[in-house]
Amino acid sequence: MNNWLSDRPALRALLPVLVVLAAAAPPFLAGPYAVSTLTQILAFSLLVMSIVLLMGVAGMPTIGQAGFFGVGGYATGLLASRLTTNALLLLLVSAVAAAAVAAATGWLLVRARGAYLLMLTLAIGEILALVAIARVTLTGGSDGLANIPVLSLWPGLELRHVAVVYWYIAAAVLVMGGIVALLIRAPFGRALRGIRDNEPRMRAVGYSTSLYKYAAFCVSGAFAGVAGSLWVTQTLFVSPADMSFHASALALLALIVGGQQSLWGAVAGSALIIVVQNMLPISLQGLGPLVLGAVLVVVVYALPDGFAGIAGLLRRWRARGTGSSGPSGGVEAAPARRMERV
Amino acid sequence: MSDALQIEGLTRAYGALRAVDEVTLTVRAGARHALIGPNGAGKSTMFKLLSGEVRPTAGRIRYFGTDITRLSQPRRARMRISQTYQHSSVFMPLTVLENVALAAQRVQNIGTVWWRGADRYPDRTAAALESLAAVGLGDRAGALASSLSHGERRQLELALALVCRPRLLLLDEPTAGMSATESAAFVDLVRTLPDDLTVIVVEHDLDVVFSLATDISVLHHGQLLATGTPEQVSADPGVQEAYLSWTVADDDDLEVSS
Amino acid sequence: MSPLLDVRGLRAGYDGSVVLQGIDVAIDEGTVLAVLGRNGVGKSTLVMSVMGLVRAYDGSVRFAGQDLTGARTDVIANAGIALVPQGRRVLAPLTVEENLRIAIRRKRLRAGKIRAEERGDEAGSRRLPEAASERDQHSVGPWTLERVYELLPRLRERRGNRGNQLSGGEQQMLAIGRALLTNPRLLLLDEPSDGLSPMVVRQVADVIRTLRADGITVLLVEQNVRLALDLADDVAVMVKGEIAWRTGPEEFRRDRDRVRALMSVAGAKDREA
Amino acid sequence: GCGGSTVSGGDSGSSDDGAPVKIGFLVPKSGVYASIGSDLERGMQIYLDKHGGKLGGREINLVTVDEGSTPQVGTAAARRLVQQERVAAVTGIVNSATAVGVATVFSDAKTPVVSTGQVTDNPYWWRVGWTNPMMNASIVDYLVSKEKDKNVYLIGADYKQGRDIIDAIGAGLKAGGVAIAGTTFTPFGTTQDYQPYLSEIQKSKATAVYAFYAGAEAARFVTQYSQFGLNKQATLYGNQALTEGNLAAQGPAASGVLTNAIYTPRIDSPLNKEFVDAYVAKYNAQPSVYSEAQYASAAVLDKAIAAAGGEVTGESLNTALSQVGDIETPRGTWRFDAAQAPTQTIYLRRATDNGGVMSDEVVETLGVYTSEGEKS
Amino acid sequence: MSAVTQWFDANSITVINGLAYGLLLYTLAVGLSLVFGMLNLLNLAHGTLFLAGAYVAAVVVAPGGAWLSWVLALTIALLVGAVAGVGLTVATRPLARRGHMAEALLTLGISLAGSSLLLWGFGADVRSVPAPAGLDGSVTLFGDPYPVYRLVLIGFGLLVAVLAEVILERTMMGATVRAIVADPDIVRTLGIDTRKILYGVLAVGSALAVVAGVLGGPVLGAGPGLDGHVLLIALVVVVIGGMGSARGALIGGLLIGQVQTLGTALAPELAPFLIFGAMALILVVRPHGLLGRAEATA
Ligand SMILES: Nc1ncnc2c1ncn2[C@@H]1O[C@H](COP(=O)(O)OP(=O)(O)OP(=O)(O)O)[C@@H](O)[C@H]1O
Ligand SMILES: Nc1ncnc2c1ncn2[C@@H]1O[C@H](COP(=O)(O)OP(=O)(O)OP(=O)(O)O)[C@@H](O)[C@H]1O
Ligand SMILES: [Mg+2]
Ligand SMILES: [Mg+2]
Repeated sequence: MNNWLSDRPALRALLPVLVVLAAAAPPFLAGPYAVSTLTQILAFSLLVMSIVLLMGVAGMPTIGQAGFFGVGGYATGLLASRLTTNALLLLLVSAVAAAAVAAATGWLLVRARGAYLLMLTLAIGEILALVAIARVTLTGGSDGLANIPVLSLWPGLELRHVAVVYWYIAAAVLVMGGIVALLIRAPFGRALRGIRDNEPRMRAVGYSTSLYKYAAFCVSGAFAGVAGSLWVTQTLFVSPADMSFHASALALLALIVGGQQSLWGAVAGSALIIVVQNMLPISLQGLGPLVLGAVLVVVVYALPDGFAGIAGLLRRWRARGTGSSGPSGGVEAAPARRMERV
Repeated sequence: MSDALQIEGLTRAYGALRAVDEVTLTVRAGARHALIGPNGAGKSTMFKLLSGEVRPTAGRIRYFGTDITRLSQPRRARMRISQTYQHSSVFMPLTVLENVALAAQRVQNIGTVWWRGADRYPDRTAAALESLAAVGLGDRAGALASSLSHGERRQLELALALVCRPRLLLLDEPTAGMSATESAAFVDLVRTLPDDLTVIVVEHDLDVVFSLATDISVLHHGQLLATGTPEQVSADPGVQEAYLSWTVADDDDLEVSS
Repeated sequence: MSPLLDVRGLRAGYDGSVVLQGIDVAIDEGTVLAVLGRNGVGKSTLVMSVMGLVRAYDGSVRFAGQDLTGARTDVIANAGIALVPQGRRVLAPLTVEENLRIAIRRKRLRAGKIRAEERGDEAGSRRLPEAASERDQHSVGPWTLERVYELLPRLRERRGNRGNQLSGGEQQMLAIGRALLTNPRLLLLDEPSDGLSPMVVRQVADVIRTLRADGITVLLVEQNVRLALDLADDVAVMVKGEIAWRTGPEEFRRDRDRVRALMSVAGAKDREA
Repeated sequence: GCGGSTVSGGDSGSSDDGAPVKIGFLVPKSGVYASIGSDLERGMQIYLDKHGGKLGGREINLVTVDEGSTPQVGTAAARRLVQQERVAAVTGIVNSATAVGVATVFSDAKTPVVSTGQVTDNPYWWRVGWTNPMMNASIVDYLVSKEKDKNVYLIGADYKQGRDIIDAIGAGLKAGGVAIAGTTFTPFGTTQDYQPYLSEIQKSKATAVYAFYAGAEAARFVTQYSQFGLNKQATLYGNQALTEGNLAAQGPAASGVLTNAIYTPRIDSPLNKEFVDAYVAKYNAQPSVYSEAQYASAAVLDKAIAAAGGEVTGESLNTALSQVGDIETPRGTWRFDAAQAPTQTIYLRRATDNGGVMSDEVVETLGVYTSEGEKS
Repeated sequence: MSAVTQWFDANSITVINGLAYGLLLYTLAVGLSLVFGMLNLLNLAHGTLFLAGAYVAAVVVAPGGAWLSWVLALTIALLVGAVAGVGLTVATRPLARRGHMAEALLTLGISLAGSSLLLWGFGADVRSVPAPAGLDGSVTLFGDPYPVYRLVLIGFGLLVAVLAEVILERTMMGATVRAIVADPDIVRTLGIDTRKILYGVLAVGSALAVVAGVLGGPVLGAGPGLDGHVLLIALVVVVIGGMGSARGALIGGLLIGQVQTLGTALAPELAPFLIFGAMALILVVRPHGLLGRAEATA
């Protein structure tokens, strides 16, 4: 993908403009339900992107990310009725709150790896959800926090209309996604990748890998918190179910379906998960999980690298079609197949 | 000049086995110090103790006068102790260049930068390429580490260590698996390293040992059997007995290289 | 007599890339063939594709009159081929003893015994009754756990250690012992002297000589040219995925220019071009 | 419809004269509440069958959507009903967290909801089932007046509803002078083994236990209660959720469990007989409290749509709902009170083993209670 | 001293019950652990297999719990489990080179689909399973009634534990399987047909899950949602003990059994946090579980 972009500098300069235009268009083209579903997808995809950072890049699998999502959601919900309805301020507060909780729990897991790490994050997520259930007076307990006031961008501009909510969330996700992308490409992201691939070697080279992992966990927690805040901006409701294992698992699914290391994949994966979850129950009464399961099975077999791998598949298919062998032939052309670790 | 390493009573036990047993040793700064001994003598363990990968059971290590016994491995690496592994340990899914660049960016202190693309640091790439060229992997920069042959991985291993600009370089059987030509190139490479760099090398290839070493130490059952100049050590009867008493049918001295 | 191993026109590589560009190599039963060559020319690839671990695109592998082209690795192993892989690849979570025991297979050993008797090979059959009566009833065959321990006593000392708790050399010994315990007819050794101290190298050299005396065939990939020439009946030099020169050790020693051309600086230049 | 643009707006659902009225039916079809969901669907179906698929004389376009087992699914479905389907009213909704979460979605869109969900203080939410205060007050009154000498242990699932109910009952009993042997909450949805709690009850020497559980938890609790021999020590009380839909699974273990309920198939009235007969004929099962409640929802909507007449919008329906007056359903005749919930009769039932087949038999009538729990 | 006996008097039943519950968890988790640790396969369909077993029991076991129907249920469970295991092997084999995540995703998909098929086939109502005839009563233990069937669970759990110990630790079976996980290619070079063994392990692991479902029937019943819950607890047990270690699963099962019962009895207000708290605590101190080995994940 990068190749054809770098071949066309004009296109490359135009790309951000095109992306922004494309992102702004839906409310003009589609009905409110489609737009609000899209809004939901975008907010959710930021949660998935936070997992891309942690799992795809740093190799730290997590199934507790919804916990931080929930922390952000509750922070926004609780403060909206007590402090301010300024969406941006709440966004910031949510990010800080989630990062703080991640910082308070992250030290638990810098030593663990693989499935053990997965289970530790599960424990953290579940405990956060249980806290939300137990603090009934503050959080509304298991019924969740309802009647959250409508947020506003600035005095007078309420985030009430479906389209306005969409534009706000789309813009926020675009900015946040951009930051995540930068982070992945920057030396910091490369270092995380190195840790994923060979942590002992990174230590030998002089990286304090625990600190890096800890930082990755906190940063990713902050992004999850932002995602939670955006989510609540739309739903005006947050409940412990938003933080549960189930929610984390869905996010993880979206990640894998999308292709673990791609931010576009994260959006595509989120779209699939949200659409299956929201739409299928209607046409296929009660068989939603069955369809979701079947989709997963198909994706696993048909798309080894998730949606993000489609580009690669296409390229290879086209290359075969035109009869050209890979660049320069020989061993360099050998495609990589990484062994993923749970 | 001061000594690069002062090791006192260094011990590492695995259960009843003392892999390294009360070794007391001094390594001069700028030395090319070979560490030899039979299999399982504790050479690699010794390296792990020096690099901080393994904690000693007892003893102390001073590095240019500073006590580093309690310091973590990354801390020591940042004090410019570099190492290669006996069993190549590289970043398999990454390209050869990216492998080395990862180390380069740490040395250049840009490892924590998150707002600017890594490819926008020309120094990062330049340092990596330079190091790759030095070990003879310049033409493989774009290949994935996982597609390198065994010997090529050994070279990459060395490039990873060199790009860290070490002051103390620990090489664990660097030429194992390298062909005679690459071995010879390796010897040349070590010769061109700056004089103030201290190198400790574990080797079973005695040709390499004797063509490089200014000092030799012999480990046996975890204990230091002898240490001194190559002449002194090869004359030591205990060493002869434990290690050197070997020649394959000394029919020829076939030199493939140079 | 037809050769024990007969490789014809073998093309193989990884994920579509071609490393071996059509290799022809034959080894007669009971001989040692040394394969030499610079790093990355494809020696390991050759050995691995004989063992069925690297896919062959083209060509055929015949062993003892049997067509093993494209066969599963375990089938190839049971036909009587064993491998000491480069980089040892000991089974890290298993103890030394488990690493060795896992190689012992009753069924094949019985087959090995029959084979040894057919050949009228004294060395092979001689050891059978004794071993069979031993306390270790698994070890029916010329190579028994006991014998491996005798040969490589270091392994006995460390028998309870897990594979990843061994020193490099100890791992190499383990890889060799493990391959021997399958009692192969053809042994593929990929740089067996790698990481071994000179004394152990000598022991391994002795083992290879014994094997040869036992009528076992050996394909030896080595960087230690001295060692290789000392043991080999035949030498093959590989360059860029092809066998460039097949000769005897004497001839190899004599023709230094050619050796230099194929295995050193010239080769390197060639690669850079 | 799907097309069009969000920006150019659109309003809540409306149907002109004669055109079918769109009603959203939000019921769990997957997950742990699926069994209650199917009870709701059956109740609805029986009513529609009886009225030729019409409500208020109008064709009904019933849009059934899966509520799922979590509020996320539920809220998304709710939004779909409002934004995409533009329904005139909604019925169903089982999960209390979902009910709380979706309430504002509907009230913002001015779409009335007729549901068993316990949402209060919302002008668009009409409760047709029970209310916690009425259930609590009736059982408390019974215990205080008839079983004053008992030493009651309170146990319930640890979630909002569970805590509200157990706390209210505890307070009521205390006020009535009944001894409380202890109070415990068990983790909601994850407790498989109640032995540690049962052991505490044993130790407390309680002579009666009030338990609040529903669904699978109720099935397990009641079964284990008797496995550990507690049924010989203390009478088990609960509200209808404890046995409703679970008797088959609980089997003989449930014998003697006393529950209060707003409905039982044993109620003697022509309408109930007709309802039960139709239900048994169609589904070969006895209707549950949930089936009856959904039947009642349909009856309420029927009357309201008829009253709204002409163009049916959410707002016109809501106004009509506030004026529907007496509603006749299998449980009896009742009407909405000021809190938009029924005032109605509560029954006490005992689970009885009729040679292997379990059923809840009415023991007595506890009286008529308002939605706020006042006996009238 | 008397404080101790008093304490024991008060909690002995709870301790015994923790043992029964713990051994049920062990029976459930040991298969997951073996598959997980040995094949590096995160089998997220394990809970679904358990639930399938519970439904087998609910359908097959006759009211009153006639012995013949119990035997039949167990036999069917074994068969179902073995077939499912083979099926899972077939399904996951093409993914072996793609690593754990793909396999986990696949088994998750299978479990989602499987659960909704079970819901569709058996309905949403909770089902119960009668204990075997004669074992459905209670005995008096320490002065209080205790269900006999739970004592049977203790016996069965111990039996499985002993079998696992003998087969895995005393024979080369366990070593071979571990070896296959570490480096299947090398094991094949030793002449071992790794496919057969992979099939075997998954078949046995899955059969254990289904059998555990049958055995757990009289305690937990069968109903939607049980599968997910059970999977979560099994994962906790496995991780606490260390993946791939049968002994670890035993310790993990016993520990969680006590945490769930004794812990709940002693600190009821902390009950929801106990399991995950215990797991987090153990993993912080021992990042590879109590008996786990570092390589299992590395
Ligand atoms: N983690 C461990 N646990 C137990 N024993 C160990 C461990 N690591 C190493 N050993 C043992 O310590 C001894 C020394 O090992 P070491 O790797 O230092 O030897 P070495 O001198 O490098 O040998 P070689 O030349 O064969 O590489 C060996 O006998 C080895 O078996
Ligand atoms: N797994 C792999 N994937 C892709 N390419 C590979 C792989 N392994 C080896 N190669 C490539 O194949 C070529 C031959 O490798 P091979 O390992 O056979 O060389 P070799 O002769 O054994 O070298 P050495 O002496 O270093 O062991 C090399 O160029 C290497 O880069
Ligand atoms: Mg070593
Ligand atoms: Mg090789």
